[in-house]
Amino acid sequence: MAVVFQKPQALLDVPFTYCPGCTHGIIHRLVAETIDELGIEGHTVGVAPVGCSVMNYNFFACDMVQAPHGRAPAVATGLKRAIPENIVFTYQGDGDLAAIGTAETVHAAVRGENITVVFVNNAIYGMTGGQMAPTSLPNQVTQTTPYGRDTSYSGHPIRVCEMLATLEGTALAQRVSVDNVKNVQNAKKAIKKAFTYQIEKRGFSIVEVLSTCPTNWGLDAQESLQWLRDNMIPYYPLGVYKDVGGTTK
Amino acid sequence: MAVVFQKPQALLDVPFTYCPGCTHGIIHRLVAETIDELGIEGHTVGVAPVGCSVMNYNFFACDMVQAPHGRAPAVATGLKRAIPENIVFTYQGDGDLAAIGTAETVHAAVRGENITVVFVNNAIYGMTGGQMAPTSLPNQVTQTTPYGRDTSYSGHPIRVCEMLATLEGTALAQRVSVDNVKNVQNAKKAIKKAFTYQIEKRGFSIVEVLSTCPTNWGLDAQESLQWLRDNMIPYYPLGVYKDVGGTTK
Amino acid sequence: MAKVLMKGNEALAEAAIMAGCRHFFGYPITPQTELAAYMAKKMPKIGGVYLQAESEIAAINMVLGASAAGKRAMTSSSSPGISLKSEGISYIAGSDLPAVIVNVQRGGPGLGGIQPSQADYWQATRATGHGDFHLMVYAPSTVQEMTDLVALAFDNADKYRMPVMILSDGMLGQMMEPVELKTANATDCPIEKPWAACGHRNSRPHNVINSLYLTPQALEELVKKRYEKYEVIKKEEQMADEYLTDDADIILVAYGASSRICRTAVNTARKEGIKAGLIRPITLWPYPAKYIEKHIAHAKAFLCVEMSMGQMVDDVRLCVNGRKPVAFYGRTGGIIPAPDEVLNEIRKLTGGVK
Amino acid sequence: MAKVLMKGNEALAEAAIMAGCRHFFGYPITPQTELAAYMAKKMPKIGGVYLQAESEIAAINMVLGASAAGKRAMTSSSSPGISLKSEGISYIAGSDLPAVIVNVQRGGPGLGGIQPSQADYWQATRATGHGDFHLMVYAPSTVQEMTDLVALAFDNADKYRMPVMILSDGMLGQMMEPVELKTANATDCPIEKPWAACGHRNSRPHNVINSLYLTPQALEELVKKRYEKYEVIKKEEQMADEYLTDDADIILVAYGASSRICRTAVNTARKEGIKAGLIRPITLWPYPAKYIEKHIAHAKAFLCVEMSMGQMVDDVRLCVNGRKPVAFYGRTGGIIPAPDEVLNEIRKLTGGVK
Amino acid sequence: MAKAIIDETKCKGCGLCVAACPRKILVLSPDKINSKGYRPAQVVDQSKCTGCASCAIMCPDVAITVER
Amino acid sequence: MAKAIIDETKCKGCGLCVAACPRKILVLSPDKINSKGYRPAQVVDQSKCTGCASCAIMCPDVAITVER
Amino acid sequence: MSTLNILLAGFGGQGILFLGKMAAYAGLMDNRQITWLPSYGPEMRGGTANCSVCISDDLIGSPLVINPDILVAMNLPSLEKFIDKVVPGGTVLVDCSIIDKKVHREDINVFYVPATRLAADNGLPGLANMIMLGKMLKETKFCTENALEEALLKCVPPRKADMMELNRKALKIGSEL
Amino acid sequence: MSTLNILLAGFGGQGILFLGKMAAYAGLMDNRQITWLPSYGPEMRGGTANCSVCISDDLIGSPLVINPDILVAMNLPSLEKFIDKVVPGGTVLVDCSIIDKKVHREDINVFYVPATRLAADNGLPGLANMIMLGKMLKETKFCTENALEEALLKCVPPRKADMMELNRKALKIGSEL
Ligand SMILES: Cc1ncc(C[n+]2csc(CCOP(=O)(O)OP(=O)(O)O)c2C)c(N)n1
Ligand SMILES: Cc1ncc(C[n+]2csc(CCOP(=O)(O)OP(=O)(O)O)c2C)c(N)n1
Ligand code: SF4
Ligand code: SF4
Ligand code: SF4
Ligand code: SF4
Ligand code: SF4
Ligand code: SF4
Ligand SMILES: [Mg+2]
Ligand SMILES: [Mg+2]
Repeated sequence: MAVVFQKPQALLDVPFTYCPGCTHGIIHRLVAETIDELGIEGHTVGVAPVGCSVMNYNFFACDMVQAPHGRAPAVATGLKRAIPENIVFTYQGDGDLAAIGTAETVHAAVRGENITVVFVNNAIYGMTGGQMAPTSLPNQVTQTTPYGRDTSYSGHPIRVCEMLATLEGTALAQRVSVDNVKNVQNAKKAIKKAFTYQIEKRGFSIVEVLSTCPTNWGLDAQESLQWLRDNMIPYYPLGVYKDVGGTTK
Repeated sequence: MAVVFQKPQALLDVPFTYCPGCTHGIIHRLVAETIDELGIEGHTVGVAPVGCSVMNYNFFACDMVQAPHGRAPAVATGLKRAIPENIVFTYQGDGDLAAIGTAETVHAAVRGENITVVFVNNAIYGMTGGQMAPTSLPNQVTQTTPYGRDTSYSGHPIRVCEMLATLEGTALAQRVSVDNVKNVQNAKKAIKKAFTYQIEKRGFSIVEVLSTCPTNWGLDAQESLQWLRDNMIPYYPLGVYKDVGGTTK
Repeated sequence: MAKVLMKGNEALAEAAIMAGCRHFFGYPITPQTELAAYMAKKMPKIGGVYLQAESEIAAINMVLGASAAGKRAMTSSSSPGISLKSEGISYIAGSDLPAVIVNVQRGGPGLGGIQPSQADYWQATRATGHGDFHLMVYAPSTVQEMTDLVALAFDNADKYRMPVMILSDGMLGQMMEPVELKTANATDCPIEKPWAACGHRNSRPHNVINSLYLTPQALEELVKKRYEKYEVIKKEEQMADEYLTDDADIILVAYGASSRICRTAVNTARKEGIKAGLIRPITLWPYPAKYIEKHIAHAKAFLCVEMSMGQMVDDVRLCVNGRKPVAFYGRTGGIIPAPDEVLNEIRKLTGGVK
Repeated sequence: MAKVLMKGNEALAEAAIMAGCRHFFGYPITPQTELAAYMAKKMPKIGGVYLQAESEIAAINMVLGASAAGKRAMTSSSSPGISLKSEGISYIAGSDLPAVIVNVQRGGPGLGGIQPSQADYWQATRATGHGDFHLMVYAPSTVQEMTDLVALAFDNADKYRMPVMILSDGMLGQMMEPVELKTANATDCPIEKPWAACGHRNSRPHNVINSLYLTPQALEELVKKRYEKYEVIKKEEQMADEYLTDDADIILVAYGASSRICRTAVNTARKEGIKAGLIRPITLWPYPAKYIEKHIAHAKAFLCVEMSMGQMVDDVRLCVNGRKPVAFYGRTGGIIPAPDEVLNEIRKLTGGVK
Repeated sequence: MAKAIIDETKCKGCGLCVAACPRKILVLSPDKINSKGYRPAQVVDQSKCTGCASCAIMCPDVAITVER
Repeated sequence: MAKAIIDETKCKGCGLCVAACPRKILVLSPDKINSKGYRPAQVVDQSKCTGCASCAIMCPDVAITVER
Repeated sequence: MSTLNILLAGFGGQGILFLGKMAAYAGLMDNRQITWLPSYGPEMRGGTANCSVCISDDLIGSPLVINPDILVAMNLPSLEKFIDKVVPGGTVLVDCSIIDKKVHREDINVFYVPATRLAADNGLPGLANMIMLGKMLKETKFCTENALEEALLKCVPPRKADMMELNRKALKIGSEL
Repeated sequence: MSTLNILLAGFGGQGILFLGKMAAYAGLMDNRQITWLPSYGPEMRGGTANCSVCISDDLIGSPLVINPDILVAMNLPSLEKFIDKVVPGGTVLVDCSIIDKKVHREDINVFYVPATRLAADNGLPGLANMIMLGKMLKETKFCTENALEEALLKCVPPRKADMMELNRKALKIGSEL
């Protein structure tokens, strides 16, 4: 009998600190599998955000740098410009990337910075206990939108891939989900493509992964996947928004 | 004989401090004419940026607030939320709005903040003596791109209207120019529309005005207009990128 | 009003609303989140503005805008977020705008930790941004004070046209204590603000809110005028609480969370026959120098206790100016010192006996 | 090498390159623009990185990244830009990363002015961000020192693994003086950095650069270790220049631009028969206390002169600790004091005669 | 024959594997509580396992190894 | 008859009005230098002015008033 | 000092913070000084929750209880973490339906309360905490009975009047053990 | 103190900063201490430019010249702004082809140099500044002649060798006035 599925090498043998059923864990694994398959662990440097995944520097086996909230793309830029032959990725939540880090994200894309961004959109600030994120859905109840997000007051959720697709420096902007086996496999492909584009020096690549936050959504793990399907995917359509190497949605 | 053209009331009788031929002055006048025509000076509050137009608080007759570099949209948000019946506009350069102020700009649009942004794109940091702006053109020589902007190194210029047009909260995103009489008149119409949309509470409106910087471009006033036509307009096509009230390019 | 149990963060929020604050701009950060959440719940019901900004920088600049419009405006954050606000705070000071800024301190530097700390004292009292300016800084030590001082903060911000900080910490923000909420202010703009950029309504010259002065002479003149105001504040606004200081040989100096621990330690020391006392600064700027001055003659030594590596101790030393020894005891990183540790320091200073 | 005339900003840039700096991340601001422009011109020619960031915040975080990768990295700005960098600087300190940060100070607060100032002293020495930490701070007073100190800054940043600031000002940045550029460092990474996050190349465990420690005990331990290092630095790295202090009755204390003015004033005072001298701190942190200590016995008074409303004077007072009077004279807003003004203060302190 | 091996010390009892298994052979332990306080997932009928790895693909805690 | 009136104290001699005038009746003063050190624009033949205001529309310093 | 230091610890979801709030309010109703301090931040995500309550006749210094007079432990990690910190002579209440270990200290009073099972058996799901509180009242008399009833009125919102009865029932079960 | 304080002022574009740089380099070539400080920032956009040069045998304190020993004024606003600051006994050089006002102070030496016109007349456009410098050398002997020549070698890049001759010519015109 052969092992057909096991923990990737690029994940250290350290248990995740995420809540039960939180899909951050799946996404971590996909990144690690990609690193394994591309054989790049030794020259990969990851950048951890501020958010629930802040301590992913304890999980990934490659070298890691923890960045200030929202500034991961700038830190990654420093790392990449310093040693261009390294593979540099950031792993960021929606608060980190799409709120406080908006300028850093947009300008990494503007510069066509040759880095890979794994963007985990769970429509909420997970780590701080469930406040509205710029990606929180219309009418979504959060700690800071106790009566539901009122779009006429707090605005409509931001669609990051669509926005970044307008920039020339963006090589890949794709949105995926991890709500079922097939989508997880697609997500993996997208992440791998993003890393490959970096190896090929094509510029800035971002994969937006729709993810769950059972704890702050107040749902169990399975219900959370359903909520993601029912609410997030309609607002955030999956697909390729920009791909310098292929077809774009 | 009747006066068919004169200084608008909403401009104080204070000489501009701009360089000879700098089109900041034209744009000031257009904003002031709009204020006059809409009769809103008494309840308009303008926000001055950091940039060559920083001292426009000395020029506009309405109440004015000088904002930190890039933060004019946030300051305007505070002003508008405080007194929603006031008309609030920002006047910002390309360094101010599209570099350091990227997050504030994007999120004012995301929120559909009911303010008007007059965005003066002169493809350079004027005030600080001519450094590369995010909008500087490919191969443009500036103080910090002495060998010309190398897009493979510093990225491609950012097209702000195109980017903001992807956001639901944007009511109007239009690019105009002031390089000739007709374009100045079009610019005026766009600015007036942007203010009108605010009065009609339609959300975030931005008018990007292509402008000159004779001093830092190293050209005279007339040559600068030509340079704008020859270089900027091809990269930054004039037009309406989003208009909730009408046709979009 | 009967006392209710409230978390410090929530009590502060409610008190701010009662003080007429109708404009709150925030960005989530532990351990101040309940403050924003409370505002998010309450403001819509009373026609106030709660807006979650895209960042701390945006939040402080929204405060700048709302304050420029003449409204009582507030923001809150914790240590890293305050660093990000520092440019904006310097602008608010340089534009002579009132504003209330809450720092629910946590351990630093960098991302640090989220447990209570007092390591932002220097930042609060000397350099919340660049240039010559000061904030008024209030340091509550109970949930009740979280409410009382916020009202004072708004009043003084308006009175002196300057930013005022409430320097709290994770312990005070998270704990519940009984609290009595004082009576409310009727309006969100209790005093006339003829300088406000609220639209001139064609009835006065335009108002300008600004901090740019390209002529050094003009800038200096303005800064000096501001420092004259600061002198008035130094004279009028010093606040401190004294506990058993009258006959004290050894005087502890501590504010906020650490002052509570010191009070317990002082009590125990007294039981051991050591004449210990406590000065608890309530204003950190202006520093309550006159309270310290009173006791320099009779005190044998001062002991400054902080949840930091030693910051306020500079101010104690500057007051005492070599006339008596000044010792320091601190914990950092989010650790609240235990009364026994402080007691030990007291014993050390007194040779173990009275 | 022959002396050449160079602007302070440009000389500093060239010296940084000679010190092995190949990674510069900046954002334009007056009066430091020439520094970035020089880098923009030179770096591409020598295979170095000049990158104009989208903001000061991005720039400091790019520095964090490049430094994390093991490279000598630098950024420069002026006062408001330094405020924006303060969160990042606190992270760099909290992550034990080397970095060199240049502040070409201008008048504040807020947008302030663009003329020279020394009003960011407190920010530089006590609170460039939140939490318990320090930068090393060097204060050049000539264009030559702009170059010499930047080399030292890089060396000490690497040696102590901490951020180092060059606290300059608009006058030093803009002026030209003859300068001799010292010999160059061969490499951009002169010392081994086994901690760097440069890719483990499958030959060592992964490196982590981080400032988060959720357990307060762990955070405290780390901070305390850092403060032990600071104690070493305080012992080893104090630098100051003395001028006619040996027999001085009145000792001026001034750094950077204002020290030059003081030197002239001291000369004039000596001609009038007043025994004046000057201590010019070169390190502002660690503060050169031992240089002051030496003279407390014989000096009759100290006079601290700053281009601010009085910031370094706190440190002078803390050193002197009441043993002698300490006076202050300052100009702010971008004004460089004239030697005569300082002379007047000297005269006042000495009663006008020797 | 295939095998899904669940590392009970890592499992957080979220049930995503249970839902994902096309053969419906996984359950959360009705009685056991692991050291973290969770009811770990268990294979009730190993023989039915196809080794499709659906369970493992959905497991957020990388607690499952699959052999085939 | 129309009239373009140039406020010489405000004019910075940029020449944009000169280029904009369809009747080509504007020039920069060949001799005069105003207090700011600029050669102000002048109308050389007022009678030809149509009052089209092109000059004023292009003037960045709002130095021109047009009557018609 | 007559300060009573109480430490309540368990998993998230067991109502630990509410238990603390009840104890605190009870102290307040007795007109005493009280403080309540939760553990906070991501550590809660690890699954543990704990909370310090101080009740005193004097102003309370640190609200953080390091050496409790009373420890209520509702899961094993909590018991193991805090048992050695209990002051000699202190009281420990262990939910023995969840924790099957015994306490080996001799200098403290330990009560094993099968609160979770009792709650389940009595149709009071989620009210193990109140059973513990009832027992705590009985064994420590940390407040008056009346105060506890008043605390209940403060802590349970009026619109959840049905909960009130269930809570009372749970408290009673605990106080009669 | 043997410090010579020079202030050079005019419109932007008149080569004021270059003039200062030449003076400074000349001082350096004489092995003296020198400083050069320009006015900077947006004020330059207003059209004025000025620059302080100090030449001394001792370390130089403030490089900012407030009371010049030598003032070179190349436009009216500059002359008006600085004329009262010149030290008694100081020297003022006025470009009288641009400034048609006379100086009314009696305690200083004023030289009216039609530099701009001379430059135009001699086919040396833009070199009025060097004519002023030549005159300054003649009247103040602020440096040796040799130093000025060496300064020229430092300030004019080799690839602009043709400029060198023109500069020399302008200096000569000035120094012979
Ligand atoms: C400057 C700064 N602001 C705020 C915070 C507090 N903070 C920590 S995580 C976080 C947001 C996390 O949300 P997101 O990025 O969506 O990640 P998630 O936890 O949802 O994965 C915030 C605001 C901080 N640490 N630093
Ligand atoms: C925080 C901060 N960073 C930098 C500056 C310096 N600065 C002043 S204006 C400016 C850029 C101006 O360029 P732009 O916005 O394009 O306006 P323009 O002058 O071209 O009209 C900069 C970087 C500053 N004042 N504050
Ligand atoms: S709080 Fe939400 S995002 Fe964070 S670990 Fe828990 S479930 Fe995941
Ligand atoms: S520097 Fe450029 S943008 Fe600024 S006023 Fe002059 S021409 Fe206009
Ligand atoms: S490998 Fe497939 S069949 Fe086997 S347990 Fe997992 S999901 Fe079920
Ligand atoms: S998916 Fe993983 S963590 Fe969740 S129950 Fe199954 S094995 Fe356990
Ligand atoms: S109004 Fe028209 S015709 Fe008359 S001067 Fe102006 S541009 Fe020429
Ligand atoms: S456009 Fe205006 S400023 Fe320019 S030359 Fe004509 S009148 Fe003068
Ligand atoms: Mg999130
Ligand atoms: Mg610009």
